[in-house]
Amino acid sequence: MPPEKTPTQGKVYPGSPEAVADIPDGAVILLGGFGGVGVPENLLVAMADHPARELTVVTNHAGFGERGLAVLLRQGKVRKLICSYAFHRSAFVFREIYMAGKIELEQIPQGTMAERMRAAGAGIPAFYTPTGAGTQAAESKEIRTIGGRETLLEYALGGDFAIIKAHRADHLGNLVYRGTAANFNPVMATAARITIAEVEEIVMPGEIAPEGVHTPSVYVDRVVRGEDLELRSET
Amino acid sequence: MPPEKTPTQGKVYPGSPEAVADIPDGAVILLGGFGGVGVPENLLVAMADHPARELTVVTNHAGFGERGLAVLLRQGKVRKLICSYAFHRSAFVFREIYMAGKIELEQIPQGTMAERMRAAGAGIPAFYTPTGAGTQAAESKEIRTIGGRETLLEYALGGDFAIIKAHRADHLGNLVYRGTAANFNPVMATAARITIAEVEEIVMPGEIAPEGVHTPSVYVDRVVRGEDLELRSET
Amino acid sequence: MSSDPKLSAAALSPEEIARRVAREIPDRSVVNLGIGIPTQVANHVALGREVMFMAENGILGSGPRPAPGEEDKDLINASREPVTAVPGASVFGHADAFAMIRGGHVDIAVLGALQVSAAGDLANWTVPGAGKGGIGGAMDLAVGAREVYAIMTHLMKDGGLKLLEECTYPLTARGVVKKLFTDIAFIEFGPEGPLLREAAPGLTPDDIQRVSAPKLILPGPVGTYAAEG
Amino acid sequence: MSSDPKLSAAALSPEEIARRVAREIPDRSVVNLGIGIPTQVANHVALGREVMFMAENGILGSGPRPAPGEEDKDLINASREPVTAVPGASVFGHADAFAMIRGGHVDIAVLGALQVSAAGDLANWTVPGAGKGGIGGAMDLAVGAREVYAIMTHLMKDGGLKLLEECTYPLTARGVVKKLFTDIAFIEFGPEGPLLREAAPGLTPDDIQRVSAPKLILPGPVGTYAAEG
Repeated sequence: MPPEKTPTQGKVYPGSPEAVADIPDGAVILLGGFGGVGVPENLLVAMADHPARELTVVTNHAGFGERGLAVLLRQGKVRKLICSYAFHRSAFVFREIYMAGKIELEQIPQGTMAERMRAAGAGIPAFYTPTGAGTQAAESKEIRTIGGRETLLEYALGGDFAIIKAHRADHLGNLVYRGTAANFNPVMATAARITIAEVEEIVMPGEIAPEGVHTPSVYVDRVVRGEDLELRSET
Repeated sequence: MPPEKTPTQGKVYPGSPEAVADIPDGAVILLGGFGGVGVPENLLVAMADHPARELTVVTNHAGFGERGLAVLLRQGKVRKLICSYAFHRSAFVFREIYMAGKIELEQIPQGTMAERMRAAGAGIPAFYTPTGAGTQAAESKEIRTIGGRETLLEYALGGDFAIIKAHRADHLGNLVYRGTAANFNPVMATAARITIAEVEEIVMPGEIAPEGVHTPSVYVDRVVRGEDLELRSET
Repeated sequence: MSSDPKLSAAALSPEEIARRVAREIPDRSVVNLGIGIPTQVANHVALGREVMFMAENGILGSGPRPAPGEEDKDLINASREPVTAVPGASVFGHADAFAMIRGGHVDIAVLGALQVSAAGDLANWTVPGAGKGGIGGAMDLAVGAREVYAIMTHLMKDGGLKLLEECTYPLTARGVVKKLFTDIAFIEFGPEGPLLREAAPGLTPDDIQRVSAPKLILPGPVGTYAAEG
Repeated sequence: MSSDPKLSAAALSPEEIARRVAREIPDRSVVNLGIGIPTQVANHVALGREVMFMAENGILGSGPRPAPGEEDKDLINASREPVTAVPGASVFGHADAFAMIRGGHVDIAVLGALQVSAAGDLANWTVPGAGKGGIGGAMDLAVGAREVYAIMTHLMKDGGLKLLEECTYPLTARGVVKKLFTDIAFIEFGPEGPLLREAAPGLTPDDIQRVSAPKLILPGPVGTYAAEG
């Protein structure tokens, strides 16, 4: 499905609630962050106050503790979780609702998850990878030996909305990340119909040098400055 | 084939001839540059003085005029050219030897060429793409309909040596490109066993911020400061 | 244009075609311009339209040609012409550029055409046996861009047709042309086939049909094909 | 270690294992360290060895843990611990990090193991029915790194074997373990099977064989397995 048309200017939204307001029931959401770093904390808070249900969430892990993604899980808003690491001991909220049969889980290798989203963003409908061959990850997958090596056929994994975090944006939606806070955010930006980026600061176009842009503006539809930059859900 | 072991320091070579000295007959060479920009001019001059023959060269186009790649073509050192655009009117040297039956040509779509190298660098042995479906580019390719769309199976395209150009390097081999001079250079850096980068300046590790690195050091084996930075072959 | 004096007299110049195409591009589009007349389109997109031009050699936000002497040796478009970078531009390598194109993030590719078929097939990269041209990025752009605009003269120099039932030249992509701008007509491609939207001043739908192989659908009144609306 | 007092007495501590592994890493390697004991290996790689550590969450050139109060909220390793960046480090996103890993650009992955088989199969991500753990990046690292070093205790707490003919836990990857470091032995995997290279001080090859299911090959004199060489 082609991305929705969005202005190349005026991408800056007044706040997180406005930026997520049109996410409908049943949406597939790509949620950035890894190990509590690069998490769109304020957008997650807005999602907790937003009525959308029956969501599919694609994110690295099943949340830590009681905040962030765990709030949405507790609210019963997530129908299915696609992640690489489900049963961290801190993901007790997820474990509880999973054990109660209230959520569907698809656990996939982290690199395959990243590459499947990269494929969605890059117009590659499917690819072969050696990751997971001969393991549970190969179950129900098409297997093909290429160059003497067993590989699995993996399909592109796109979303309706990407909810991501960056350090800096300009008004056009160009993004810059800091340190290891990029993680899944740049690839998710490319893989969703609508990408919503929470950032710490917003600058004028031209303040980010062309060579310094990490995510080009074409991938970003909405930018919001995080209301509380000290929030840490550890999602 | 795994990349050869190369020191993470001491990647700086004294000159272009030394940097290409061990390229053997029959090597597959990935040659960066597009439209005369981002071309490793001094490494090409060194290749003209280097005896290796029977080369396969992967590069965007078949050279312009009489310099750069055209020298190697004229010398009869190139057995096969893999490119996206062969018959530019300025590629008269290539045309001449091609018409004389002295070189093999594989012409592939530019995006597919880039993606096949990206696949080689990323450990993806093959992928499906809609590009070229229903055209001559589909000849002898495996065809598969995915999501209602006809696609072609394309295989990873790696090389023995990448000969590339960057703007700046540090001693570890981190690279930075300028403007549209990146073109094929970053993807080629990932796709060869040995990557040789000609640069305009060499700085100390740490002078390039971690967020500012375009090609991480792990992809670069040799760095050389171009002897004559004014050279323009338009290759 | 052909030897038909009526058609020749009515035909738009390349610059007029470029101006007409520029008018067709919606505000806020991301646009890739092919070599030739398509490149001229950028000159006619008015300021304030927020159109972003991207080129497959790795720039999003390319701006006008720099003044002589102010060229940056590292900044060109896919036609190898020096360009500038607008505020908010970004640069990247070929793998990322074609990920952007193939992934459907470019709204419009404006491409030169050699032939276009009734089904919107595009042939634009080579002439059989001529040993000319190359594929370049055309196949990727043709399948990747959300809409393809094609530009060509309506007829060959010898009067041969270029809007055909089936292309006879090697194809670039099947069924991708959404809008075709020739020197005498603007034709849109729907599921039913080619729709004649506009004819150059003084030409009738019959005049256009006479030099087009597929049956042209007339969805309504045919407008005037001109640089200015 | 198990209830066998001879083995328990000889067993290396986790820190000693980490030091032994650190010695095994060749100079100038690019190394990914898994969660747990593998992470400790970095502490024992001497300066000047030019070893670069990369983590799959997007850093090449991670350095020691920062002093308390000097942590950067945006800089962690894959074990979620704060790190520093050495001069010449680079950072990137997950797609690029796993392209680096899967593409064979990481020399060594040091991974914790739950079980290892005679053929070098690795099981390290979950225990059946326990509802614990996750795949994470282990499957990608196991097939992508040029060499996999595995670390585990030689026996389960209840004395059960972990070096098996075939793994009974869900696999991470087949035939990937090149070197196995347990608390009592260093075992290498060749085409013929597991080769016993070193046994902890005071232990004989028979002692190691007794707690290993596959037949251990003795390619030559068995060295002393110890933190310092």
